[in-house]
Amino acid sequence: MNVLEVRGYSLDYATATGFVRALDSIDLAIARGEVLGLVGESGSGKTSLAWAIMRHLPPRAREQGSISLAGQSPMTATEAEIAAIRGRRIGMVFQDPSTSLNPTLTLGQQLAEVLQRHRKLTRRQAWAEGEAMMARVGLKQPANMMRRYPHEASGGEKQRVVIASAFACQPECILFDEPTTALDVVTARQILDLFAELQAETSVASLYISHDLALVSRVADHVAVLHRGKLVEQGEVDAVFDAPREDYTRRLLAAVPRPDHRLVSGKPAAGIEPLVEVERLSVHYGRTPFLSALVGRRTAQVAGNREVSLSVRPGEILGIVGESGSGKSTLARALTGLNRFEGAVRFGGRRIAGRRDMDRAYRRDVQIVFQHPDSSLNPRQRVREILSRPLTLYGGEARIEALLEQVRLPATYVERFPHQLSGGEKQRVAIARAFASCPKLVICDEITSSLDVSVQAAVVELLVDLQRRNGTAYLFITHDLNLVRQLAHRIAVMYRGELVELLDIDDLSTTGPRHPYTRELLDAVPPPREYKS
Amino acid sequence: MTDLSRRLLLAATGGLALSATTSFGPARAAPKRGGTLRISVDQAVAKLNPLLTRVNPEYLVAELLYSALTRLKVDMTPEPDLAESWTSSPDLSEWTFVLRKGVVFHDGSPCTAADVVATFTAILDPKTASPARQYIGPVAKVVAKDESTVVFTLSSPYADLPVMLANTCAKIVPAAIVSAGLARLDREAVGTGPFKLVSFEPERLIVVARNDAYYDKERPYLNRVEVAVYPDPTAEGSALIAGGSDLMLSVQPTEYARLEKASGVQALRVPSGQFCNVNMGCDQKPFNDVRVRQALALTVDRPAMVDLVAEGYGTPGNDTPLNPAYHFYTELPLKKPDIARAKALLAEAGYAGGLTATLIASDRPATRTQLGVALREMAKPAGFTINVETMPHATYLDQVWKKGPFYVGFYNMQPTADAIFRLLYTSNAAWNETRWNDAAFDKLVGDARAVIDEGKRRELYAEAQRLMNKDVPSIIPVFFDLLAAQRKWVEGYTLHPRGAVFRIDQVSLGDGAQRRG
Amino acid sequence: MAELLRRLLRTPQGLLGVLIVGLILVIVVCGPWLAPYGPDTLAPRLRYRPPSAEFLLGTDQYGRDILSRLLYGARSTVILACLATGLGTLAGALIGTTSAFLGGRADEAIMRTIDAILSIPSLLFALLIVNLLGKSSFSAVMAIGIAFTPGMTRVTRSVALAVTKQDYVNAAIARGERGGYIVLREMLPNVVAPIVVEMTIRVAFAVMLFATLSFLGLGAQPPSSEWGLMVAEARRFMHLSFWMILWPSLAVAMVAIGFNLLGDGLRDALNPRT
Amino acid sequence: MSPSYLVKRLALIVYTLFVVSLVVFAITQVLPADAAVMLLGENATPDALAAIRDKLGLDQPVWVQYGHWLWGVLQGDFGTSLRTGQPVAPVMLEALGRSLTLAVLAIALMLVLALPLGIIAALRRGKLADLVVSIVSYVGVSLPEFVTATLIVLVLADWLKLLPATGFVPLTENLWDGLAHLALPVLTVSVILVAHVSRMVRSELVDVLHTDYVRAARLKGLSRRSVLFHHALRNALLPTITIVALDVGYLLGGVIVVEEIFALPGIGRNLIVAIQARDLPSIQAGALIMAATYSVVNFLADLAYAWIDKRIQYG
Repeated sequence: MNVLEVRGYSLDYATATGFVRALDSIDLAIARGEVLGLVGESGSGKTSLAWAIMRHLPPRAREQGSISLAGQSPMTATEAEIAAIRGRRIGMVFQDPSTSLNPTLTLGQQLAEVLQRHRKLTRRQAWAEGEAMMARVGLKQPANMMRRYPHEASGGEKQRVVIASAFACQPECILFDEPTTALDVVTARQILDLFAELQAETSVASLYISHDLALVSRVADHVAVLHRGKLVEQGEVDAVFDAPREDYTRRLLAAVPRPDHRLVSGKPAAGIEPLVEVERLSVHYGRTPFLSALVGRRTAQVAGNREVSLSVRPGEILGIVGESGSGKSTLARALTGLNRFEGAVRFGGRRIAGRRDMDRAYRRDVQIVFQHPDSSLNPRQRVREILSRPLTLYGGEARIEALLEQVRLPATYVERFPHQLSGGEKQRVAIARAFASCPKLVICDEITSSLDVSVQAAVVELLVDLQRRNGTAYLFITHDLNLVRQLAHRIAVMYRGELVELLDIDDLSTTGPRHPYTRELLDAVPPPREYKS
Repeated sequence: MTDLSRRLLLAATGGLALSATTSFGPARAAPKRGGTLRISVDQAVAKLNPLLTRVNPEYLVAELLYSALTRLKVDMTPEPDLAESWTSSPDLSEWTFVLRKGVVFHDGSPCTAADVVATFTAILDPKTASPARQYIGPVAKVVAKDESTVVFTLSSPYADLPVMLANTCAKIVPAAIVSAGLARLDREAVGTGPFKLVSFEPERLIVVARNDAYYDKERPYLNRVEVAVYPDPTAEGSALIAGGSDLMLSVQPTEYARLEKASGVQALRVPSGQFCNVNMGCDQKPFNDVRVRQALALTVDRPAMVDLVAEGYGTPGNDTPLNPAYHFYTELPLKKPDIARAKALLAEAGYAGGLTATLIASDRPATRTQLGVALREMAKPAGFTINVETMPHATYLDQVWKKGPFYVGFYNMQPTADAIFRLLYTSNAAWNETRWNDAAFDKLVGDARAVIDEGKRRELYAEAQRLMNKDVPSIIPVFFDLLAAQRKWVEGYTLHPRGAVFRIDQVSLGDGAQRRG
Repeated sequence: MAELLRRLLRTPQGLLGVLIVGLILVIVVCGPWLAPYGPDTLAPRLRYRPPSAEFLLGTDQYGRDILSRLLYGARSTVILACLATGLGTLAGALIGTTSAFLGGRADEAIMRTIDAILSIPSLLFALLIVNLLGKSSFSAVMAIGIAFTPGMTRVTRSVALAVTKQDYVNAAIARGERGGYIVLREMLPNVVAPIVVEMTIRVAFAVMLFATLSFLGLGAQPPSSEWGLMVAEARRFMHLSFWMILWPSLAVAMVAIGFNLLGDGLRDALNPRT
Repeated sequence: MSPSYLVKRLALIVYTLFVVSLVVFAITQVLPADAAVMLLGENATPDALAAIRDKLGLDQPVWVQYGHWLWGVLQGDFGTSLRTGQPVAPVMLEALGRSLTLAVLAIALMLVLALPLGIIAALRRGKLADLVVSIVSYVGVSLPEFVTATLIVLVLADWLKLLPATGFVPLTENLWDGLAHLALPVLTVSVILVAHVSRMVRSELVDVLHTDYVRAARLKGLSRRSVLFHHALRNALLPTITIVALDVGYLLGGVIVVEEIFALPGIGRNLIVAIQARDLPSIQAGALIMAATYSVVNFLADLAYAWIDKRIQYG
């Protein structure tokens, strides 16, 4: 008997230009104790489906088909009835705990209110029950946690609270909307374990929405692949992974980075004089600025860098991994003169002790590409101006069209504004801008993390190609171990601002990591299962 | 005189009709005693020191708290106040005043000749900067002959001295305070007036209470007087209509019609010598040319001005500061607008192509600007291009007043022809605004001072008026009637044409009066 | 741009705002030609006339035609207000953007001082300045402009601060661009949108501030037919003719409402969420 | 709420006052019109002027004068008014008291009216109610105070004769009479405030209703009401606190007009008079007191803010 059943369900949104189809005749069912992984790239309609099931649709939505929860259809229910169903019989876990929790209410209040509402507990009972739940989802000192405000808890803790309130009333079905995407690798792993545990214990029917195939392959029994509002493929995880029928599925699977499947061949000539040497570089985010203190906003205590030393050889790809706040980006910003730092950088024989020393030559040779193309491209500037700046600054003779061609974008894009480009295209423009000055070193700061798997694959492939052609060295910063293992020559692991380990890619497979944190990191993301292509 | 009383009869309000002939104040059934009168005024009472008062509300308070030697009757002739009687030497250069006996200050100390002497010495001292200094005439020295006799010695003969001693700033203060420093009078009041100071909030409310030791056993009738400050005329009017106040000291022409209609309110009106004029610097181009001044004067439609500037509550002016409200007024044919003639005169003066000038008007009172705007339009056809520039009163006083070549003036009525002439138009005038400096005119005014014979004086002043009317040192297009309003239950208040005399001591409250305080 | 206009007209405020402001602009441009009479021709015998076929909105204390005065007055009223706002905005935008770009101590010093000045109520500030410069439309413009500057600086800075956090600014710095370029080309264009909104709304305030200054006798001076001044003058004649104060008040209110609506419309139009 | 923060914050207020005093002093120094002339008016004679100037030290260099003035202020002596000869500080403080009475009453009335209006408008977004509310508030913010005041006087005082048109009676003297006299000014001021704040509340609430956590709350099955009152409102009202605090600035300065019309001798009107009369000590004291009040109120607002929104811990 299926807990959740969606039959021939289609959803359209009314827009100025008529109806736009968001979901097209979806059929899926989840039985008790079963986990259905719903995979799709951004814009595929994952979230729309979630809203539809939660009955949280804008007035301009038009539906066909049926959704039924244990036999009854919430589609016909009144608002009051729906309110009674939500949280009671069908719960939801959201992507980002930092925005899905009310900043001005304690975690306890936000957990207890569900219990009061649905299980008609008194305030005191609810509080006690809440503490129990907190303990259940593995939070240390639940009593104290109940009294904390969201900003006083870590992302992981918050997500645990969200999960707790989702499970609070033992619903029959729970929707998980990318519950780990906003979290660190390690934390994510813990949350997944928690999920699996609770799932097994309560045998709730779960719909697990994610863009990450590898991840879904681990948590779900069944998987459904959503593409442009259509379910292209659905079935047992093994079946889908071993024998994908649709080529969209195949492409998705192919795009998933696999450590064993190296993208770069060979390694930079050893022995030769390194391109960059970072000598005991430290960055302090010590005092919160007077001003921000007055305005009351305390700047988040980001770990700086503590005496980081490393070197990059010409043409080498050095991967830097670590959880957010481990100081990866700080290092990148220091190297590009966006942070003041102590220690020194030796570049092309010159010793650079501070931002002052970063002259035009240095800036020309060291370029950076940022994580979010939307924010790294000025929305008010056309591609032409964006690309022309480095040329005018460093007087490269390259033509803008050539630059575009280099990143495989049509020359016609020169007159476009960033918002007229897709995410991938934007990132390509950013890359083109970085390469305009024919730099010796390009720092890639999480440049793929905001992109869909397939797009990410293409961008990575582009980078590799550029590296092969221009012999550019990369400082490749990412949190995706599998990806970095695919293309880095050496991997630097950062933790709490320190460089804890720097190992050669081969040693990783042979001798294996030495530092416990590195090990933890590796365990957190086992390589995705093989599939026959 | 007769002329004035006729006009007053026309505008008769309250007991004015009688007042002109008999003693000041109406004959009426024995007035009720007691009660509180609330008077509303339109400006703060900044100066409590009676020697330094400058504006009507301050005059009012000073008059409530202090007495002078003489005071003005409604016909501008003097009557006894602290001085019982006075005589002058035949040549009018020495005047002897006999003081009332047994008058005491609010602090109980007796008021004697010494105090009078001290007061006038203070007034004559430039450091005191008392306005009275220029008003009270050519007083050379003041001495006490005995406890109750004071002798004024003048530097030149002066017939009007008793009138001038009624000056608003010539109030008698204790000699002790004069010697100890007048600053004390900024905060407290020690006078011989009909009322004593209770509380003083310059911007809001001044309260005075009956002075039982007042020399006149009859008066005052009221127990208490409150002077409330209302900066906004409309609001002030509303307050009176709503019964928030009993007496509105002065009413804007624009408010008058409304108050006239309001029930329970009695609107008061009396013609006066208060006027608004356009001063022209006769010592510099272009106005040093008499033809230019005459031309401008010929563009003015005076009856229209009375409507535009005074809302009709006034009388056309004829370019002399005297009007029927003055004792020595001489009627001259009223100037009519004659654009053609004006053009011709301008051309003769060498401005055939027209003439541009900036007319400056202080922002207080608004009528100044109103006059400017009206003149601007009237003078246009004759080829005058006049830009009206309004500026804050402070800036005006500092930068334009007595210096500017072309600006709007505004003056209260003065008690005598001599006073107004010597204030504004003679070469030695206190405020020689036009720098007209006409020897003939000076002589006429000078001679008139030393003459006792009524007819002779009238002749001299008539000549002076003709001279001004012809030479036009300043254009005086309109005289204002003084306007005020009171609740019907207020009895015995008379609107004085001088605009600075109030005699609240004669006021009493009739039936139905609002209970206050 | 066309896109923006479409979004603008989609919201009721936007539509209404565009209509009203459009109408006002028409009056500003061709008011004098529409006016049946001269703005200051006296008619001593036609004073305080109620609306009639002859004088559509009646006449004032000088017998001048109120309609004509309004039509002429639109220019001074609106143009002056816009001028003042523009002035304040320009100054504010420059200071704010620069301050945000400089950051650190400099930014702090600037903003502390700006805040300090902000703590003087703008009307009081304007009063002082007008008294300083002498009363005239010009000094009123200056006064309001200056009085607006601190506020605009704050707004601009907060927006600019958000912009400086953007990576395209970082990219520019990493490229080694000069400060001038970064402020003018990278930051300002992105700061503009919110500022335009603030500006439109402030025009409304400017109109009212002008009126208020005139009411206190410090704004435009007679015989100007600036609307605020007309209201201020009419107050004294309120009980002789109600129309005199009614019409210019409505006019002022209309301008203010128009720009307020337009501003809010723009805000919605520029706001991705709606 | 660390003590170091409090110290910083207070230091800031002091700095503010210093800057204000500098600015105001600078302006007043160059105001056209000579304080001495103002003092003596039409009757100034050269020697009298000289005497006064000497007495006031007007002929000393500006910075010396400022020094004197500042030194006096530090000892709590704001000098005496050039106009009335009264000591400035007590007069101004008393006036401030009156203005604050007006302000407090106005704010109270405003809260009673503005919050419901704003909330209704936000909930009925785009519906008739919203339209009505926003029209009302648009008109409210778009009428200059002196117009609103004039109309209110015309209707309530002149035509209906409900309330006294003007004048001021200290509440201590006679509570009811006092309130009656304050009614119209308070009404006038709060018209603008209500308009302003209700719009504020509306837009804030609309924003908050779009946040993830409000959606999350709805999806937890909470009822509309509890989501609104328990989750949305408190967050929406936070910025309103700041706005109200900022409006106190307006209340202190902007009511100049209202005080003028209603003959309410508050600090605003005192300042106007002082400015017109070039009464420098009064101008400086008044501006300073206003700035001080403003800073303090905003300081308190920040504390309140921090108290409600636990995210903010001032370091």
